[in-house]
Amino acid sequence: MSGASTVEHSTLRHRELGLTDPEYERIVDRLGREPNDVELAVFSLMWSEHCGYKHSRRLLGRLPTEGEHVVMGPGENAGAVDVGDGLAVAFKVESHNHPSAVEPFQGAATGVGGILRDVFAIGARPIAVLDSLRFGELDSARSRYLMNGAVAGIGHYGNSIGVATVGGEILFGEPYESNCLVNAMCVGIAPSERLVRSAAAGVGNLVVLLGALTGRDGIGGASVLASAELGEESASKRPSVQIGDPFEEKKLLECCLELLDRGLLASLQDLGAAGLSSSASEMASKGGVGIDLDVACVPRREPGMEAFEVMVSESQERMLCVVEPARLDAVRAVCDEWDVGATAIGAVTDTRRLRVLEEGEPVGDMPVEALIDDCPLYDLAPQRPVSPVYAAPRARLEAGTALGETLLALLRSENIASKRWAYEQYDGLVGSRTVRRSGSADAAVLHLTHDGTSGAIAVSIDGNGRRVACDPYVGAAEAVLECARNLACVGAEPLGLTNCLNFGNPEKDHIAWQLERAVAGLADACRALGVPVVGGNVSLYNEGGGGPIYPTPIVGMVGRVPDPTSVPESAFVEEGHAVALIGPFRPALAGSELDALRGRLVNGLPEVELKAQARALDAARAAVRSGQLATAHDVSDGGLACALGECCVAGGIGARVDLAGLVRRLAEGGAPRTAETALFGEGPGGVVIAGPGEAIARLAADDDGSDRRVILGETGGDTLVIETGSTARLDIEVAAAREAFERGVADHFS
Amino acid sequence: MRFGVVRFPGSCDETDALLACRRFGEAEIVWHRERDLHGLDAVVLPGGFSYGDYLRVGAIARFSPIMRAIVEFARVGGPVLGICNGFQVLCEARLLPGALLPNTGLRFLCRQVDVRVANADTSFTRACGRGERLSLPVKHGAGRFYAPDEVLDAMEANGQIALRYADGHNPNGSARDAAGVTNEAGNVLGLMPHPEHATDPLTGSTDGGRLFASAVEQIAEGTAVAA
Amino acid sequence: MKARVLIRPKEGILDPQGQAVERALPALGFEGVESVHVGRLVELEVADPSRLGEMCEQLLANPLIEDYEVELDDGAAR
Amino acid sequence: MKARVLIRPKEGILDPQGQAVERALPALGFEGVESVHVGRLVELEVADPSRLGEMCEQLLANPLIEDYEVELDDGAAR
Ligand SMILES: Nc1ncnc2c1ncn2[C@@H]1O[C@H](COP(=O)(O)OP(=O)(O)O)[C@@H](O)[C@H]1O
Ligand SMILES: [Mg+2]
Repeated sequence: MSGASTVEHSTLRHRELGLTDPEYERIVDRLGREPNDVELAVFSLMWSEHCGYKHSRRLLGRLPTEGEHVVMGPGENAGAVDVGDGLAVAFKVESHNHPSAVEPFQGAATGVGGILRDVFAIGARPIAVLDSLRFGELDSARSRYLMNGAVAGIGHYGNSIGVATVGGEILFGEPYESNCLVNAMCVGIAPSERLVRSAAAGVGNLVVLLGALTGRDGIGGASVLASAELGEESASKRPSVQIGDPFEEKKLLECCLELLDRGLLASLQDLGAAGLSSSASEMASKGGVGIDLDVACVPRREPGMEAFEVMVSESQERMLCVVEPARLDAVRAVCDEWDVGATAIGAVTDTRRLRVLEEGEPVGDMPVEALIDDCPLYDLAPQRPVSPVYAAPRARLEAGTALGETLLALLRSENIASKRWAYEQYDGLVGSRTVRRSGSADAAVLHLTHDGTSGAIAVSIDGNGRRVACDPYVGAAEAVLECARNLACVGAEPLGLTNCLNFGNPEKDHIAWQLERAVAGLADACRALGVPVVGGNVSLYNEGGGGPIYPTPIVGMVGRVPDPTSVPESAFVEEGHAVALIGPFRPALAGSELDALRGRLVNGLPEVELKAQARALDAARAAVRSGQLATAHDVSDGGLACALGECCVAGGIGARVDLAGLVRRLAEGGAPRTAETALFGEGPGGVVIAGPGEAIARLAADDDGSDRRVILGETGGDTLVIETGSTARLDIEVAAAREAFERGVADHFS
Repeated sequence: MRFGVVRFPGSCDETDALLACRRFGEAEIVWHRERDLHGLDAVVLPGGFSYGDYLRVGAIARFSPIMRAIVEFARVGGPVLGICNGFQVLCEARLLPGALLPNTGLRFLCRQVDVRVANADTSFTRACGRGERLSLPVKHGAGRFYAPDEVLDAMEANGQIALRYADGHNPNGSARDAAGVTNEAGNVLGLMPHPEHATDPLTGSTDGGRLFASAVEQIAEGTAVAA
Repeated sequence: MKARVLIRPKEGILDPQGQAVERALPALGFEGVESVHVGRLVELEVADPSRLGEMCEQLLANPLIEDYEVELDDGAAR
Repeated sequence: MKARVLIRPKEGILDPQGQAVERALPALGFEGVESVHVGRLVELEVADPSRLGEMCEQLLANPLIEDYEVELDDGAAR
């Protein structure tokens, strides 16, 4: 082959691998020569959006990351916060959207496997998984297929590995039809001093690969699957589907934790996107060292793999660790006991280069700095869209429907209806920590220690892409508020936040605008609440054939519950309890579920007053922590009527409440259709509480005169009756509400 | 009283079982590669996915080295409790009759169910009243108990279907609503519901404690042998 | 020697997987399908095929609920 | 007509089941076993066997990760 054609050949190759011409030139410049195939493969993955955060890193810098409880912030495999008693809680959310759109069961399963590894990579034992899913509407067979597979896949992995799946959320919308979202969050626990970092250290130490054999899984996955829009041709990219093996990971998890317990590892890092390439270069970069790897030493599942394939393989259930040579035998002994593979495949050097060898012969040699720090970063060109980005949802409910019927329609609608069909497929109990889980409270509550002496933590994951589509800044801020409100409903104070930014193609200026506004909303809300961002993940290019997904920032939080014995439920638990609304709740129909059911999608949401919201959260948390409440449930999708309906259904008890006061205030504010707005309007800030009359009266008397605490009525009977003043009243049987709520999603799968 | 909880590769609920046992006595983990039970008074095979439950639930674990000792322990009357995957392993090891098949709904199901105590004379139900209702969680994908009709008849006649799902609570299509079954002697109980997840009022009911208390009672009376 | 073990649910035992497939087919436009049963296929290379029967009885199949059939490479059923 | 569909993990795709069985066998006293793969077996009666391929593609197998082979009653592979 002549020299000229070699250049041409590689020029084509870099484009196929997703690198632009200037990026390729930059690689040539950093290397001082043309890269060979191995180097090109490694660079193309390290400089992909997925690994390099080319379009988002600058934006992420705006998120607040400091806080008194932060033990590990962004930059490590997972973030961690101090929860007292020498314990740290590690957590992170990550997306597996594109693999799940191709093969939902395996995509979701390996998504869970991946996020678990991130958590035990820092030495924490995973104790909980949460999932946040988005699909197209359920009357589409494809959406049902994707949801069926994704839910089964999450259950398969989490159940089999013995980590409780305790919470999550599932929402539906047409823009997710061809590009579903599968985000998984893992929460782990460790003694603070046991947490490990991934920085490679100790020149001369061995680099040891743990776990599964290496095959051709996901070759091209990170660059092709995760960083290019899924189009018609995605079918041809399918052979690279990764299969999860939770049994292998269970052994790997126990083995790694035992290795750390015995102090046998100098550092540990999971293998995720881009496999060995990214884990080795990240370990080297953080440690300021170099790493030599011999691909011939890597145990293979398939014959004939090339060096570059070994370097970029995304075979699951593998970890990379650094071990002092004298400890190798001890490491091997532990691995043997767990039947986990352990192979020394390289060494830490002082060269600051990632050198790839094959049977001792160099086949690639790259400066670590070039791989990690020289990845090009792009500024976005945000531009507010001039015309609507999304079509209005299909109308399913006529205006003028009676109030009772409207409430039933909302309870039955797939976004609001019970997700029991899904969460019953998840083991929510294993680990014996679960005090509250899906369906029993707004946030999951988990014991920190089994003797109960260290209190508990609460975890929740939230986001509402449709509202973010209406208003990226407000919608994203609302996601933070909702997550914090869910925590407040179980008495928890947020200690840290993780997030996953699921967006379309950031190279389009209106998507860039969504992204920028959403990050601003996240950042401002986090600052207002004093919650640091300790980690997260970005998933861009979520555009199927039908255009971009709704901009979907997902927020996960961990908070501390000092006393898990007095956590209220999201159900009415006794007849004759007083029902009240607390918080600065100003409902509006714009952007609500009811609006969506009626086929409307507005542009812009009412402004959120973050300071008042922060105060309201403090008040709600204090009320719950008083130990007097039997019920606490936040007002979210479907408004106050749905919140009340859900409390009735969950407890099998009716209620009689009067919203005339709220209706009057709305009328004074000039709102149209006030009864409907009071019942079904949405907005942050509201929490429904119930408990013994005296206790609720005392709480209400504490009111400082604003609209923060209003007694609405009383529980009892088998109907939910809501008065709205002179005009109209809502009156439905709890049994009918239950039927609508329980069947709305489940019926699609029977 | 010393309970031993076996840990196979892929066991998930062994710590849970250990915690539950410790509410009633001493308890320790027994690694599957052990060959001796070292004088334990009772053995628990916990829930989970031993060996990934690949091939067929419980099929591979029954060949673990420790199983030989457990078979012998059971043969001489030692109390053996198999929970969920442990139940599946006991069936595969032929310590219990029958087999566990995929749920009729073909999905993994995690929910609270009621079971009734049909036989209160076994090593693990003697602290219960006959007919007593217990609220216990199930969480499994393959919990449909099956045995041929004539075997089921014999089991019923012999009181071997010790626990039954209450009406409307059978989550998996088990024959005769069998939730828990024993061997002929009544010292080996396998059940799909998880008593170990029902011993702490904060995380569920406490009804499951009755099973562990039963074993303690039996050992205290000295009616069972030690390994 | 290469061997193939076909494992199927014993007759008379409820096979919900088979039923689910049977129910799903008409919805996809496939009519005229009956008696669907779903079992397992185990393929392996074995040095001593004489032990396959034992292996099936003890591990690969559960004779209480499953029937099995061993086929050696030459296609002959045993 | 009776038909039998053999479904197995595609070559190169991880087969955790086969791997687990293979790794477990020696410890169970079965030596000399290699290349174990676990797949599914679907047996059915079908009026129009010409549509079996389509059926496999759409429902019985997952063509992304599985290969399938159809055998009709006469034993002929198709
Ligand atoms: N949206 C975000 N907010 C905060 N931190 C983020 C975000 N996205 C990514 N990060 C941080 O960037 C780092 C790299 O993330 P990622 O590539 O997902 O890690 P991994 O390779 O471990 O999967 C992590 O420390 C992660 O916490
Ligand atoms: Mg990582």
